[in-house]
Amino acid sequence: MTAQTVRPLVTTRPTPTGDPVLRVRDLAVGLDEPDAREPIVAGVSFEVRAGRSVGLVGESGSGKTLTALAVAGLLPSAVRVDGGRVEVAGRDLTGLDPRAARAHLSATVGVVFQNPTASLNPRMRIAAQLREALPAGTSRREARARVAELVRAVGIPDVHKTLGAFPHELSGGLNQRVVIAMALAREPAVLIADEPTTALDVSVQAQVLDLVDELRERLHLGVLLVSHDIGVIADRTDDVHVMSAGRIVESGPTGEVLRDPAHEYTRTLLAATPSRLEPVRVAPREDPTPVPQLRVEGLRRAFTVRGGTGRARHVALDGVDLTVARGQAIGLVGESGSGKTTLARIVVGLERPDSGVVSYQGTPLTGHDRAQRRRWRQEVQYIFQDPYSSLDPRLTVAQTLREPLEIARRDLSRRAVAARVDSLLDEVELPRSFRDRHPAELSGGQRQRVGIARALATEPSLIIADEPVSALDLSVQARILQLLGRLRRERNLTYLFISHDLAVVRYLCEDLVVLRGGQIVEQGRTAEVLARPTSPYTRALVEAIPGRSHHTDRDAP
Amino acid sequence: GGGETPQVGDVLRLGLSRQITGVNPHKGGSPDSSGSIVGSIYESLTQIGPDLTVQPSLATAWTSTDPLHWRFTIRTDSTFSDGSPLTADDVVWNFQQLLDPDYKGTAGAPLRRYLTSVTKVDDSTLSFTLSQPALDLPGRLWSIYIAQPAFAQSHNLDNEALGSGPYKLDTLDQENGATLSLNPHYAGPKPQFAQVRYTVLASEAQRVAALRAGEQDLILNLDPLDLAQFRDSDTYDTVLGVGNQPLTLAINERRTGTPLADPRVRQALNYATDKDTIIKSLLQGAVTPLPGQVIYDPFQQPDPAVSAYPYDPEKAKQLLAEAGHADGLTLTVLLSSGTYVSQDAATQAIAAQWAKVGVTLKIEQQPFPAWLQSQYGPDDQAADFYYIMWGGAFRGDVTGNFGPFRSDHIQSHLDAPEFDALTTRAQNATTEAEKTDLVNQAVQNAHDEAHAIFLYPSPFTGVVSKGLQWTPKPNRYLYAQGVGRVQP
Amino acid sequence: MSASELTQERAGPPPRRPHVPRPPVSLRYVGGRLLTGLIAVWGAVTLVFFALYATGNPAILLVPPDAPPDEIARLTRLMGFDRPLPEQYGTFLHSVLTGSFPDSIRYGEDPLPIALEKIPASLALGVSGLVIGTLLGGVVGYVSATSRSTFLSRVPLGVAVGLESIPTFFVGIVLVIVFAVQLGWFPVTSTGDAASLVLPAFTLAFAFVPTVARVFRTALLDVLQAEHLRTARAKGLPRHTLVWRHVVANSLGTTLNVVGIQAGVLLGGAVVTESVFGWPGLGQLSINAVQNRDYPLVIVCVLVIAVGFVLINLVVDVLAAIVEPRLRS
Amino acid sequence: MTLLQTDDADAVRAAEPDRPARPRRTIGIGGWVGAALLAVVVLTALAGPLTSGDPLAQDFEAILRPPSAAHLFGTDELGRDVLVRVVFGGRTALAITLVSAVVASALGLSLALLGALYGGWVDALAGRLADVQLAVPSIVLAIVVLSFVGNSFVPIVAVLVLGSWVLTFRVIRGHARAVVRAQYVEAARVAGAGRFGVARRHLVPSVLPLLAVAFTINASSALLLESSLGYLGLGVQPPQPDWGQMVASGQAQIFTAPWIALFPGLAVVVTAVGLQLLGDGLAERFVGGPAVKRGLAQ
Ligand SMILES: Nc1ncnc2c1ncn2[C@@H]1O[C@H](COP(=O)(O)OP(=O)(O)OP(=O)(O)O)[C@@H](O)[C@H]1O
Ligand SMILES: Nc1ncnc2c1ncn2[C@@H]1O[C@H](COP(=O)(O)OP(=O)(O)OP(=O)(O)O)[C@@H](O)[C@H]1O
Ligand SMILES: [Mg+2]
Ligand SMILES: [Mg+2]
Ligand code: NI
Repeated sequence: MTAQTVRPLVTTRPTPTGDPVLRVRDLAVGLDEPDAREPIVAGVSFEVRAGRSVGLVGESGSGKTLTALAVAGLLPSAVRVDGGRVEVAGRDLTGLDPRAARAHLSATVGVVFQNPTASLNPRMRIAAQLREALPAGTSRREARARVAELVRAVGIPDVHKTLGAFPHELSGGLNQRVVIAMALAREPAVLIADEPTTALDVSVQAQVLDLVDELRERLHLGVLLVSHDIGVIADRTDDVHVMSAGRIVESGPTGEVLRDPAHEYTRTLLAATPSRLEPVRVAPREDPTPVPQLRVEGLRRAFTVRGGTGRARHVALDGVDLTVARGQAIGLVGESGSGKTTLARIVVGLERPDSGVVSYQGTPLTGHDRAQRRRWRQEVQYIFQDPYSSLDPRLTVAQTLREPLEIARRDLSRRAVAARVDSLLDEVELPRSFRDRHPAELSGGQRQRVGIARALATEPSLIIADEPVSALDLSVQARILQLLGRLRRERNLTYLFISHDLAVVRYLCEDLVVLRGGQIVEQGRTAEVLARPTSPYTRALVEAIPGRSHHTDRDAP
Repeated sequence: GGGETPQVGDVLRLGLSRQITGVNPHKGGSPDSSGSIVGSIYESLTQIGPDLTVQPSLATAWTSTDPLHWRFTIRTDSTFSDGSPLTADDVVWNFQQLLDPDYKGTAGAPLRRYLTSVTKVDDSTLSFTLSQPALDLPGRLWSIYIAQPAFAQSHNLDNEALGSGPYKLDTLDQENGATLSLNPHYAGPKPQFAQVRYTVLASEAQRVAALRAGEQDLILNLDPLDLAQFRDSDTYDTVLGVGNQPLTLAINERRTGTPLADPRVRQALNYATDKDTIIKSLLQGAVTPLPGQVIYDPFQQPDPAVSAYPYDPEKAKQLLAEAGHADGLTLTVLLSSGTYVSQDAATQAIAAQWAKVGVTLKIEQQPFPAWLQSQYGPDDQAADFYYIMWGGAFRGDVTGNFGPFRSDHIQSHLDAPEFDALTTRAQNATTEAEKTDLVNQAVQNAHDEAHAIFLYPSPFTGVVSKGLQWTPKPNRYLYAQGVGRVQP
Repeated sequence: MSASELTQERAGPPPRRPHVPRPPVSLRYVGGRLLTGLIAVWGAVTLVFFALYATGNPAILLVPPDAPPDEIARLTRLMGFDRPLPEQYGTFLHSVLTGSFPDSIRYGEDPLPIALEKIPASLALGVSGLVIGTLLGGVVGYVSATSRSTFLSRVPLGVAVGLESIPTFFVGIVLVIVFAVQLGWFPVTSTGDAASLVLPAFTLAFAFVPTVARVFRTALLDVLQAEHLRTARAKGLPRHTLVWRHVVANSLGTTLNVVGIQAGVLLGGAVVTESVFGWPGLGQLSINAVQNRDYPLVIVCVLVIAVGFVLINLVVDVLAAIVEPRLRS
Repeated sequence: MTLLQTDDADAVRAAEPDRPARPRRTIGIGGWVGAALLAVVVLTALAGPLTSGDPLAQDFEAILRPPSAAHLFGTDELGRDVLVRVVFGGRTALAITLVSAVVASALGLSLALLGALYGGWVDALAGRLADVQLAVPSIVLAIVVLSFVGNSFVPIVAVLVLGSWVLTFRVIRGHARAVVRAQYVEAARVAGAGRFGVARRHLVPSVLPLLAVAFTINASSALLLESSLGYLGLGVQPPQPDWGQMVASGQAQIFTAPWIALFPGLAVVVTAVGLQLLGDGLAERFVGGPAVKRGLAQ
C-alpha cells in the first residue's frame, strides 16, 4: 500500500477479536428444480472469527462462489440452499423468514465481487450508490458526511471527483475500492470477498488486498476471502479451506496446509503454481548466421483516444529497440497499458508503427519481397491471450488448423493436410478425435492448445505469445506452460513471451524485458533482474508477485 | 347504429367525396368538393336548375342583339357578405381578370376562345362582345362566379372567400372540410340552415362508416351497390337516379397502326358490349344504356333517329373478321384509381364480354394525375381506351357535350374530321333550328363512325337523412342552400 | 436548496456536493448529429424533387377540360415548369435556403406555413400514440419478464407480437367498426378534437406495443441477471427501490435506443393512420398533396417530415444519453 | 449502434470451459409454427392456380354471396370467388415481398461487407446512405415515388427495397465489424489470409444466420408495407388481385359483406405472423435469443 493515510471510520463497533462472527455448518446448495440431482455444494462447514481472515480456495467450478453467495443470502434464483445452518454475528439464520434474514444479513455482511465495474449500477453516480448502502434512516446530512468518510477510508485520492463520477468513468481499482466502501457502509461484522482482485492489474491487486487486510485489522472484520490463487491465499489468510467438487477437502491454518498438504487435490493445486515449476532452460545453440532473427528499432506508436475532454494522442510505444536472437526466449513484462500487446501486434504485422523499423532476419518488413514476405508470414506466428475469442466458433478444430496450411502450403494434398492436422493435435496433446469438435465443445485449456497448434501449423521459428495462459485456470495454466516449454526444447523455437506475471516468465524465459509507458526500462537475464531489479518500477513488479511471503517462508526455512 | 327517428341537428352536415382544391371562384372546381362550396358562397350571372335548364341568378334577363353581341340585365340589390354592394363594375372587373392571359384563374381559358370583352352599359346592364357566335352563352356563364374586386386583390382567393351567395365561409381546411354560416346580407330567400359543415370523406369506406355512425346528413356518390344497406334504414332515404354526364370508353384512334382507326373495329366493340347486364348487376338498374350517342333524356335532346348499339356478339365477330381481326386483338384500357363509380367492376365486365368476341382487354389503372397525364401525352404513348365520364353542364351545351369527342380536344386521341366540322358549325349556329340540325348530324356521324364505346349515363346516387328536404341535382353539385328541413 | 440546508452547510464540516453537473451530451456531438441530419434531409428532398419534377407537369391538373390546347403551355409557363430541370433545382435550393417556397398549387400560398400548421395535430397523434404504446408495451414487457406464472409471462407478449403482424390499416378498420360505428363511442370522422384522437392514437400505439414490450422485456432480463443487482440486493434495499431504481431505470436506455431507431418505422405508421382516419395531420396533408400533384407542397411536406425525423432521432439520442450514462463518452 | 452488434464472445461465453457444451438450440415451437404457416401460404399461392379458378371470372348471378360450400370465402360485388382471389393475391404479395426482401438483403449485405472489409470512405459512404434513408419514413418515400413514377412491379419493389435494406445493412455491418476485429480473424491474417480469404472463411459464414433473421424481418415489413401501399391504392393495380387492395375495395361493404375485406386482411396477418414467428425462431436458434432480435426488430 502506498503512503495514503487511512482515516479511521468514526464509528467502529468493537467486536472482540477471536469471537466467531460467521459459522457455517453442513451447508448444502442445489439447483432449484423439482427433481434436482446431486447438490452442487454439500457438507461445507467453516468458521470466521472477528479480525481474522479465512481463505476458500479451489478450482474453477468447485463451488466457492456459490458457498459465498449462500452465506450472504444472494443466491441466484436458479439455485437454493438445501440444508445446513448459517450463523452470522451470533444469530442463526435457519428458519428465519426471508425478509428478516435479508435485513440481518444486509446489516452484518458486506460483500465484494470479482468484477468491480459490473458490480456497480452503471447509471447511478458513485455518491448515490454509496448513500443507498447506508443504513435506512440515515439523515441527508449524516449521509453526506458518511459517504465522504467511507470514500476516504478506502483510500480514494480524489474524493470529490470520484463521488460525482459514474462507474464507467473510473478505473477497475477505484471501482473495487468503491465496492469495498459500500460493503463497509453498514458497518458489517463479516466481509465476504469473492476473487476481489482477479479482474485487476497485479500492482492494483496488491493495493486492494492491502486495503482489505488493513480494514480487517482496524475494524475487527471477519473476512472470507475466496480465490483460486494460492499466492493470494498464502499471503492474506490465516486459515484456509480447500474446495473440490462442491466439498471442503482440507482445512487448517494456511501456513500448515500449504507447507504440508494432506489431500491429494491440494497437492495438485500447489504443484500447478508457476513459481513452483522448474524453469525451462535451453542451452543456446550456435546460430550459424549472426543476423538476429528479429530486430526492432525506434518503434513508436500513438493512438487517438476520444474521451470526455475530446481527442487526445496516447503514446503506447515510445522508441522501443529490441533484438531477438534465434533460439532465444525473451519475456516481455509490464503493467497493464504499458504497450506489450501493441509491440507484439506490430511485430506480427497486425498493427503499423508510426515510425521505427521492424526487421526480420536482417531485412525491414517494408522492404520484403514476395518470397521474404511469405517466409516471414510462415515463420512468425502468434498465440492470443483469449482462447475464447481467438477461435472461430463456426469452424471445427480441423478446419481451424487447416486454414494456415491451405494458405501457406498450397502444395499439400488433402490427405497430407489431414495428416498434418493429426500430427499437430498429437503435438499439443489433444486426442485426434477432437478434429470435428467446435470450440464450444472444448474447455479453455483445450482451446488454447488448438490456438497453439494453429500457430505451429506453418512450422514457425518465432512464436509471439501474448499472455497465452492468463485467462486459464491454474492447473490448466501449468499444463500449457509445460507444453510451451517442451515445444521450445524440441523445436528450438524462439519466443517473445508476454506476461504480467513474473513467475510465469521466470519459468519460461532466460531473458527479460520490462516495459513501462511504452519504453523499455530494464532488460537482462531473468534471474538477475528478479534478484536485483534496478528500476523502481521493476522492483514494484517483483514485490507485487502474490505469494512472495509464502515463498520466503518456504525457501528459507 | 341506426337512430330511431330522423334527426337533423342545427348544423347541416354534408359529405364531400374529394379533397377541396381551394375555393377560388375563378378556378372552377369539382362538384364533389370545391364546386359545391364555391356555389354556396358566390353567385354567377346564371345558374343551372335540377333539370339542367339555365336559370337567372345575378342576371335577370338577357338578349342577343346579333350573333356576336349580347346584353345582360343584372340585379342591383345583390350584396357581398361584408355588406358592400355587388355592382356592374364588379362584374366587369371579374371578366376582365379572366380574359387577361396572364391571370392565374383558369376559368378564363374557355372564355378567351369566344369572348372579346364585357363592358358596363349602365348600373344594371352589361354588354358582351363575342368573337364567334354562341347561342348558349347564358349557360356558359353559369360557372363564372363574381368575387369582390377589392377583396380579391388583397386576399388569397384559394383560401379565403367573400361572395354574394347565400352563405359565407367561416373556416376552411382543404384536407378535411369547411364550415359555412348564413350571409346576413344575402338578397335572395334565406336558406333554412344557419350553419353548414362540409366534411371531406374521400373514400367510399369512410362515407359508408360515417353514414352508419349517423355522422352525416347527406352524402352523394356512393357505389350503387353500397346503397342497398341504407335502403331499409329508419334514418336515411336513398337516391338512385341518372346523372347528367355519360360514361364512355374514349378511344385512341391515332396510335400508329392501331386497329381502332378502322370504324368497323369500333363498331364491333360497341356491339360486343352488353350494357344492360352491367347496368342491371352493378348499377342496380339505375340507368338505361346511352342511346348510341352521348346526349340523352331527360337532360339533353338526343337525336331520336339514333339508338343504342344492341348487344350482338355475332355481328361484332363478323365486323372484326371483315376488318381482318378474326383471330383476335389485344387492347388496353386505362382507369383512374377510384375516380368513377363502379369503374373497376364495369371494365372487368366489359373485358369479359369482349373476350367472347376474341378481344383481350388489358386493364391498367393509375392514380388520377398519371392517368390524366397519359391522356395529355402523345398519341403513341396513350392507352387504347380511357374509361371516362364527361359531358355538358346544361341543356344544349354543345361545347360541353361534344367537345371531348372532337379531334382537337386536349385530351382526345380521335381522328374525326367530319364530326369536328359539324360540331364547330353547331357551336357557331345562329339559330336554334340550325343548331339542332347540325347537332343531330354530328350525333349521327359519331354513332356511325363509333367514335366512342357508348356505355351508359353515370348513375346518380345519394343517401339523405329523412329529416331533410332536398331536390336531387343530377350534376352532383351539393349546394347548402338547396337543402331544407322536412316540415312536420 | 432550503434555508435549513444552507445553515447546516455552514455549521457542519463542509463536504461539498459531490455532484458535478456536466452536460449529458456535448454540443459537439449534437452539432455533428445535426450536420449528418442536414445531409440526410438534403438527400431525401433532392430524391423527391427529382422524382417529382422529372416525371410530370402538374399544370395539366389545373387545365379545365374545355380549355384550348395552349392553356397547358400557358400554365406551365406561369408556374415555371417550362424551365430546364437544373435551373428549377437551383431555384428550389435557393427557396429552401431563403425559406420562401413557390406557392402551393391548391392553396395558392407559401406551403411552409401550411405544413407547419399541421404539426400540432401530428404531434398530438404521435405523442399520444407513443405514450399509450410505451405504457402498454412497458406493462406487457415488465409482466412477461418478471411474472412467475407461465400464462402471464407468455400470453400478453404473444398477443403483442401478434399485433405486430397486423397492418396498421387493418387495425384501424377494426377499431372504427367496433368503437365508432357499432358502439358509437368515438366519431368516425376526425374533427381534430380529443374524442376523435382516441382511435387513431390507439391504432398507432398498437404499432409500438410489440417493439416496446419486446425490447423492454429483454432489457429487463439482462438487468435482472446483472451483477450490480446482486450488489443492490446486498444493501437490503426495499423492493420498490430495487425495482425502479436498479431494474427499470437500467432498462430504459436500451429500450429508448431501440424505440429511437424505430421511430421512423413507427411514425411512418402515422401516415397510414392519419389517412385511414382522416386525422388532419402532416401525413394526411402529404398524401393529399401527392394525390393532387401539388409539387411545392409535397416537397415542403417531405422537408418538414425529414427535419422532424432528424430532430426526433436527436432527442431520442439525447434522452438515451441522459438515462444511460455509459453512452455519453 | 451497439445494440445491433453481436459479439461472438457472447455466444462463446455461454459455454464455459468446464461446463457441458450448450444444448443445441432449435428454432422452437414458435419457429416451426411460423414455418408451417408460411409453407401453407406459399404452397397455396404456388399450387392454387392449378386447382382453383380464375380470379377475374365474374358471375353476376352470384354477387355478394356469403361464405358457403360453393364459395368458401364468399363472393364479391362482381361475383368473383374471394378464396380464389385471396390465393392469387397471395402470389402478387409474396412475389413482391420475396423479391424485395431478397434484393434488400443482398444490397444491405454487400454494402455492409464492403464497408467492414475496406473501412474508410466505403464504410462512411454506406453509413451516410443509411442515415439518409432513415431520415424519411419509407412509407412517405413510397407514396411520393409510386404516385409519380407509377406503380408497376419494379417501382414497388424498388420502394420496398429502399425502405428495408438499411435494416440488413445495419445488422450485418455491426456484426461484420465485430468479426473483422475478432481475434480469430487476426489469427487468420497472421496465417497469411487476405481480405478475400477472411471474407470467405470467416465473415460470410458468420453473417449468414443473421442474414436469415434479417431476411424474415425484412420480408414481414415488406409484406406489411406492400399491403399498406395496396390499401392506399398505390400498390399493384386492379384487376390484378392483391391483399391490401382487396381490403380497401371491400371495406365499403364491410358491414354487409365483411368477408370481402376480412379474408384478404387475415391472409396478410397469417403470413406476417408466420414470418414473425420464423424470424423469432431463427433469432433464437442462431443469434442468441431475443437480445439480438430486439435490435433487429422492425
Ligand atoms: N445460477 C446457476 N445455475 C445453475 N448452476 C450454477 C449456477 N451458478 C453456478 N452453478 C454451478 O455450480 C457450480 C459451482 O459454481 P461456482 O460459481 O460456485 O464455482 P466457483 O468455484 O466460484 O468457480 P470459479 O473459480 O470459476 O468462479 C458450477 O458447476 C456451476 O456450473
Ligand atoms: N486500438 C487502440 N486504440 C486506442 N488505444 C489503444 C489501442 N490499442 C492500445 N491502445 C492503448 O495503448 C496503450 C498500450 O496498450 P497495450 O494493449 O499495448 O498494453 P498492454 O501492455 O498489452 O496492456 P495489458 O496488460 O492490459 O494487455 C494502452 O493505454 C491502450 O489503451
Ligand atoms: Mg467464482
Ligand atoms: Mg495486452
Ligand atoms: Ni506460490
